[in-house]
Amino acid sequence: MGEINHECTCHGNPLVPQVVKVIKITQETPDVKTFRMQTPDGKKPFAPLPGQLGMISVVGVGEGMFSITAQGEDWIESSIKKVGMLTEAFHELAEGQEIAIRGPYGNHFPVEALKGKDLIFIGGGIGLAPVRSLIRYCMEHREDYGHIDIVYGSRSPEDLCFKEDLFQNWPKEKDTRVEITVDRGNETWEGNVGFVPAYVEELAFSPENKKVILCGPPIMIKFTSEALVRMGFAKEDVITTLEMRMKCGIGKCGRCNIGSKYVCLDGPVFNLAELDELPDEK
Amino acid sequence: MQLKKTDLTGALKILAADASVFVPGEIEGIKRFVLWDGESDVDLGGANTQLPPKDILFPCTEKMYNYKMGDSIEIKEIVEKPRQVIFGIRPCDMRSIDCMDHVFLEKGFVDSYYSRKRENVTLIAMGCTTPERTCFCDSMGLDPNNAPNADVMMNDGGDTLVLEAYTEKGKAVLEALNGLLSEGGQAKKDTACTLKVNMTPELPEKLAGMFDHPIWDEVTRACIGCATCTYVCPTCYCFDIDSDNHGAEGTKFRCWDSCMFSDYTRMAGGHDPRPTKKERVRNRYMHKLSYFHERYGQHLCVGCGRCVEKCPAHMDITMFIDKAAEV
Amino acid sequence: MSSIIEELQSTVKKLLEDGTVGYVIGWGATRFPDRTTPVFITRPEDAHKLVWNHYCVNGTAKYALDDRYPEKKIGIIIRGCDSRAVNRMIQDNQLKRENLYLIGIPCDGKENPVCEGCQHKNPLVYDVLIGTPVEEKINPDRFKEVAEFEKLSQDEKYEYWAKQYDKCIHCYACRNVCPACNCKECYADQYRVGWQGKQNNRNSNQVYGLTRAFHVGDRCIECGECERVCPMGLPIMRQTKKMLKDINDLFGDYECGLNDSRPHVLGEFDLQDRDEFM
Amino acid sequence: MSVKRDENWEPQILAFCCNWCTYTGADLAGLNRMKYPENVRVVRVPCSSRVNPQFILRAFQKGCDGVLVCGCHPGDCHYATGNYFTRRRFMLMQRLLEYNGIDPKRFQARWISGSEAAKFRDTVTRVSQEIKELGPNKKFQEEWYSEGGAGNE
Amino acid sequence: MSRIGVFVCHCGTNIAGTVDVARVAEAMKAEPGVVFATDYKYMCSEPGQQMVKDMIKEHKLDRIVICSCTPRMHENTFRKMLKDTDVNPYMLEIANIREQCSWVHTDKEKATEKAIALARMAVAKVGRDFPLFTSTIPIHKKALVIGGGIAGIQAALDIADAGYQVTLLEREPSIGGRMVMLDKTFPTLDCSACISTPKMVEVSAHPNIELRTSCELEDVSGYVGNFEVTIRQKARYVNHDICTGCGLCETKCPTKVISEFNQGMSERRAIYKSFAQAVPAKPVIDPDHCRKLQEGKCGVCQAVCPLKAINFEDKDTTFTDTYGAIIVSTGYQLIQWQDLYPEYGGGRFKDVISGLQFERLVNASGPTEGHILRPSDQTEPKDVVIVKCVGSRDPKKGKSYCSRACCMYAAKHAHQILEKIPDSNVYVFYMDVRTPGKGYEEFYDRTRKDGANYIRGRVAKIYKEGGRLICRGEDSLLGRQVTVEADLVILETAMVPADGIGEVVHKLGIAMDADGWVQEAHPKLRPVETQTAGVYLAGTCQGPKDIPDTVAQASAAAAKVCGLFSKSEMETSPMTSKVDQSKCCGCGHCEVCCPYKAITLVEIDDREGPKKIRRTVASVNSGLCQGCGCCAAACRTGAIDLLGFTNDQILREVDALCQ
Repeated sequence: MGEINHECTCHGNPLVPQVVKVIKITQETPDVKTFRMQTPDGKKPFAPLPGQLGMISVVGVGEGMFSITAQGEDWIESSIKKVGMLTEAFHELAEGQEIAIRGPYGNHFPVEALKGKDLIFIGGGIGLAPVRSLIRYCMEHREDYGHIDIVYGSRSPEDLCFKEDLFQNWPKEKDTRVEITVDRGNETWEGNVGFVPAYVEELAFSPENKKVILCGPPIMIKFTSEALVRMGFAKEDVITTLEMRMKCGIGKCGRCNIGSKYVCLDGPVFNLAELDELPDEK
Repeated sequence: MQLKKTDLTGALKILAADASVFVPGEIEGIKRFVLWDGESDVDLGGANTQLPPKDILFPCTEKMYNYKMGDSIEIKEIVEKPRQVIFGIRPCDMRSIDCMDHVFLEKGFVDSYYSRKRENVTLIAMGCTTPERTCFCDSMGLDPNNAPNADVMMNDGGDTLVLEAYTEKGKAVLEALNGLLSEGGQAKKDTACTLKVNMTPELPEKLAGMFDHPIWDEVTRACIGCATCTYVCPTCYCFDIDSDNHGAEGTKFRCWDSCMFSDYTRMAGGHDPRPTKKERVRNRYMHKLSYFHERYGQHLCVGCGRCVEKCPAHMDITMFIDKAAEV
Repeated sequence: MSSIIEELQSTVKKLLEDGTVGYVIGWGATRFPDRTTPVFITRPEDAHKLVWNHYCVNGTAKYALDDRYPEKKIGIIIRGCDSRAVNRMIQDNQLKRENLYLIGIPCDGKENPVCEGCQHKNPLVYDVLIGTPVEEKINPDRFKEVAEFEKLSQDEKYEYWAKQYDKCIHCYACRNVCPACNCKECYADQYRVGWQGKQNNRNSNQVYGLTRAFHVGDRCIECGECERVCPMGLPIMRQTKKMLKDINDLFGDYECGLNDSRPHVLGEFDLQDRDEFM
Repeated sequence: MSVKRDENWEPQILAFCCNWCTYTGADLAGLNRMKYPENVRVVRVPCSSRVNPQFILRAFQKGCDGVLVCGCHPGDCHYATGNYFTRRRFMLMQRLLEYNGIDPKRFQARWISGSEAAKFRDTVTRVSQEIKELGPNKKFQEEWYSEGGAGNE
Repeated sequence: MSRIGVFVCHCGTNIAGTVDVARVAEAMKAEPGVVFATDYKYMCSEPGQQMVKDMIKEHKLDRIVICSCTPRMHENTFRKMLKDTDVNPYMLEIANIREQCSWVHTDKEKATEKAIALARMAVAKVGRDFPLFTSTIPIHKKALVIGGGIAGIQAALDIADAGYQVTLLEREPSIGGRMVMLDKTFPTLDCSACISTPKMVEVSAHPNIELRTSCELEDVSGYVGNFEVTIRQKARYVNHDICTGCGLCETKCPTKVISEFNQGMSERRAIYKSFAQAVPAKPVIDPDHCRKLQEGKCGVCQAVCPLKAINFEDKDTTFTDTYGAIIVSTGYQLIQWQDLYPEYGGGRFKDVISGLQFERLVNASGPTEGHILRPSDQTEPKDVVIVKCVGSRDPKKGKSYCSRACCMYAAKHAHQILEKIPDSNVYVFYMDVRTPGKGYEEFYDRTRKDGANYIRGRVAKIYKEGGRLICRGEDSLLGRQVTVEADLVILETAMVPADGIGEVVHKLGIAMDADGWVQEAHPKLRPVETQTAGVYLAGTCQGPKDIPDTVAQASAAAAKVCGLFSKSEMETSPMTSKVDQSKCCGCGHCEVCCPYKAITLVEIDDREGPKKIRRTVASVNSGLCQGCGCCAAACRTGAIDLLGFTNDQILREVDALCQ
């Protein structure tokens, strides 16, 4: 995938984080919040490429690897779903509080190789977070890429992340289509109801000159990639990101290996063909 | 150059003047590298140390940084650059340092904690004269008589130790010891392991294709899931990062971890890519014999035999190698 | 001895042939004649791989916990201590007797110092017995070592243990091999709850050692596996034996893993217990 | 931690008190304006049987010089039988600690009822005195504490 | 990180006089998670509470620490206060800096330091609080009374009169218990049957009472307000729906059986009513003695029954019902003295009888129609020895306790003998005479004046000589041996819990004391409650007592039940134990130490890798759990934890203390 960018932004020691301030917290869904971070002196902590990761810590509680979902001139953002003790601590943060971050880690989406292609982004649940960084990148470099389809699904309308992007920002972009589905609707939901893999097949994309960026829960990735292969997509053209337990983030601590690859260093972005090469231990 | 064995204490005193010197010794019945206290015996012969010297460069618990919580967070990196000498380290353990160097100093990031210690350590290696029945380093491609990455290579020359400097650091050591050294010296360098293992050059690649082979069902079952093999292994380098809070202050530290532990790869949501000991033992053997080779071009097993000796279930990686070579 | 091996092998072969068991846990040979390793015999034709000699030291029973929900019965070759381990795990609701086929084999003591004080050389429970029972003897010195140690001063005791725990490498072999350590997730692995940090130092090793002693002490079957497997040679049994000694002193004769269903001593009480806290 | 070594050294004593008897007794001591040393700090628990022996270890680990577990008298437990379990657990724990070098005076258990304010005062006063005589506890203490805190340059 | 607010109370000068409250508040500001800290004169006052509410809004606080008086004083006040805010009432901790700090210390510096430490502990604990919610459980307004003696009858009537449904359970064919066997009651000498049988009839006629005789408790599950009770109806072989109780069958039955009601001193038939006034007044067949049921022959009763009510095919049946409360009134029985006292003949002498046998003997409806005739030869005894404390106050052979009623009924027996046999001599061997009760001492005095000879001492031996019973004992007042020749000896034997109480106790999950009596929740303050909420005690199942005490306790228990039933639902404390089933290994160590039977082992569906499995784990019935936490300390793995006092919280308190 993309070139590995091992520029260390943390005063020489890649394992020591820098302090950042939470400047904005957005409640995306009942259990997902987006945290906008900035250094205490108002700068961007580092400039990640789409798909790269940051090891973010609530100091004193613990640290976790999260995808950087967006960045601006002087900030970066990460979206965190409440699943355990650490993420609960994140959700208790208030704007203005300080946390720490180190990174960026991992490879990134192959922004160069995608140039000139039509792109299909498929996300499920919080899985839209890593893809969002690439969507934003493509929107910023809109001329470099062809038609964009964004297919996104969640359990229910309330669980849709990044509602502003989904319903306002992205649909307005040139040559962009946003397709949303939910597993279960509610009284006010007028959109599609159904699981993502089925919806993707329903949308009947032709594989020609297309690249798919797929991210979501493992089960959704499994069935969607099978659907895509049935639809004629080459495995090389379906790109996804992996999740493993990570501690160091720099390919040393040994935890996130799949075969000889370290997900934190050689991943998290792989295409399906590359994944097929790896031992089945994901 | 040669050093009379009777001058050994004198030599160590010179080395200890500005560095912590670790020598093979015994604490509470366990032979291991101990901080030389200025007089105690140095046990260069006999069996190798029961514990490898890896904790000198990669401590089993290593503080990384201190922090203060509160309205504004303070983070203070802990920087230690201790001058250390490891004296009498054998070729197998020297090779393990080579492996560690690959891991911590290559492929993108440099691990600052390791590199600071590594830069400031002097490695005075000792050719092995007394392999144990569980030693098989020569089957793993090592020469028990020589450690190419040593700063100084020592070999037994009867009443003397025959020294040869391999690096600038090593030359400096010999210079410092100059007064005790004399020219010449002939060492016997014909040590060979009695345990011969069928470690064929093709095995790493062969194993890569054996991921789903039924052999794993058989060789992994006796494992009790403890970390003995990984903690006595000179090359196992996995670690965990955790914090220790005391009120509004705390320390982030890293400590050895083991891929044999059942919670090693378990994720917050409960998913575990290596849920049973079959996957875990397979990963360890594969890492030692195949994955590492694929990534860094050498085996992660140095044939020291410690895991064979210490495994509570008497599992034996050499039996596995032989078995795998046959299938 | 050789006839016992033949009997053992033929019994196992038959059990596998007639489908009574799915596999049998026993001992097999290694590279070294003075060392055996647990083996899992699944095919009748592999029954000859079983060995029975002075070096069959490993406990076999705990492996049954790797397979708590077997489709067929698990065959386990058990000595006296293994049978107590089976009882222990059944009493702790970890195993079901109906899932086990126990091949008992009287044991004359193995290459393990703990065997010298063994009071139950013959399996206490089995489905089939290989060979003939050996003579049991009461060990009058069951707590002798503990009693001797108790005589030391508090500082001497502390020093002794501190030196021992300085050696501990946190490998958890003692826990993983112990039939009384059968929690789903050990407290020591729950770093997030904060019982214990993951750092390896004297203090956390001491705390682990004491906690383990307290967790298993009242259920210890005295198989000595913890001490055998310790790569650093810690006298781990000396802690649990202390617990057992006090239990015997305070609450009457007590031995675990026997064929009774008495709850463990901390799971019951007696109104007449001695009261030192008045 | 240099404080610990000087003559005005005050021990750190932790008392786990059951809500229904000893905690009430301690409150009564207050109501009666009885005086006892400041170095005793109470952790309220519903029943003495709530006290996990590991809490005791933790207290020593973190630098406590003495630990007290107090509950209702046998037979008076608010929860009928809790303190019978307490009794067994801590008789064994106390011995195990002694076996590992901790003076039994440093870990004690006592039954103190809701009306025994004086007994509460006397007990904590005596324990405090005994521990003062024993001096600071270094055994089982974690490194951080004995080193003297974080951030040492 | 959490957002904690710390409020330090001056309590006028109660706290502020000794503790530098401003310094405590200031120190708390440095604690992790604390975003606001202040001190105030009276936190519990209206303006104090209002300030907390304001600060919660202003600083978006999610957890509150109040440093004030003991939590036993105002924990509920502040919890209530939080109900109107966004903060969960259980996200509150109170640092006790008054009773356990300012009031017990004088040195202001040290007291302040301690207050800071206590506050820090509370901050550490509150940081690990999480929202808890009280739940309400519906109350099923129907009570079950187990045991149809006078206690059960009284309790059932009281509850039924209050308008609630009651099921009265009795294992014998008739209710009435022991009281209906007595002749007269002390000290008024009312006819016992005359005052108890109307109540029995009232029970059977009461629209709110469902009377269930020949029934036993089979199983109990659930908790206060919602006990699921299974009851076993033993086969009676007589269809009580049809039977009118005409009694023809009884007269025709050829099989004679020793009468339990008359204490073995007369006979009944195999189909029988226990006694004349039995309720229900319908017979049952004793299957152990019925020839038809035993040998397949006979069947006379079936033949003679005009209504065809006899059914030899009758089987035990069970039925289940839901009850909101349970009263245990299983009563007592007399100790089996025969095995314990061989020196009294061990039962070999017919004329050594128990007090209860005497009651039947002296009763007009008894075997002798009220004539005191000795059982061996049906002659009137002239010399009668009454031995008290047989089995009571005798820890070596019997029970260590006093059976409480014997002194009085011994006096009553002496009185009755002297009254009915004018020229008789009565000797009462006693240890002490205890007469605490209204009119009791007077009654005892009267008996002595009647001529009863009271001898202080135990009888050491009773033996037979020439048709008479020789009682050898000691007169401890005179310090000499005494020998009394008697025609009849009455042993006033100890009360012991009724047979089968152990099973009932076990099924209900309540406790027994060392003597087997049911354990009350508190001997002084909660004498009719058990430690299981919703289970109450009445009468002698809790310990020996006389009739007035029994009836009083029965009414007290009934009042408790009515109090409970006056609400349609009740709040339960959320501070109960909780099992993390993902960690639980199902070893059951928690189960054995739970005093409330609130923990059961259940099987759950789980996965082990790809395999679907059934796994055993512990499960807490939060309706039964009272929150003692014994289980949490017994759990090695920490899978079971006590909400409000979690392992995590206590560890953090300990950590905070030591900073």
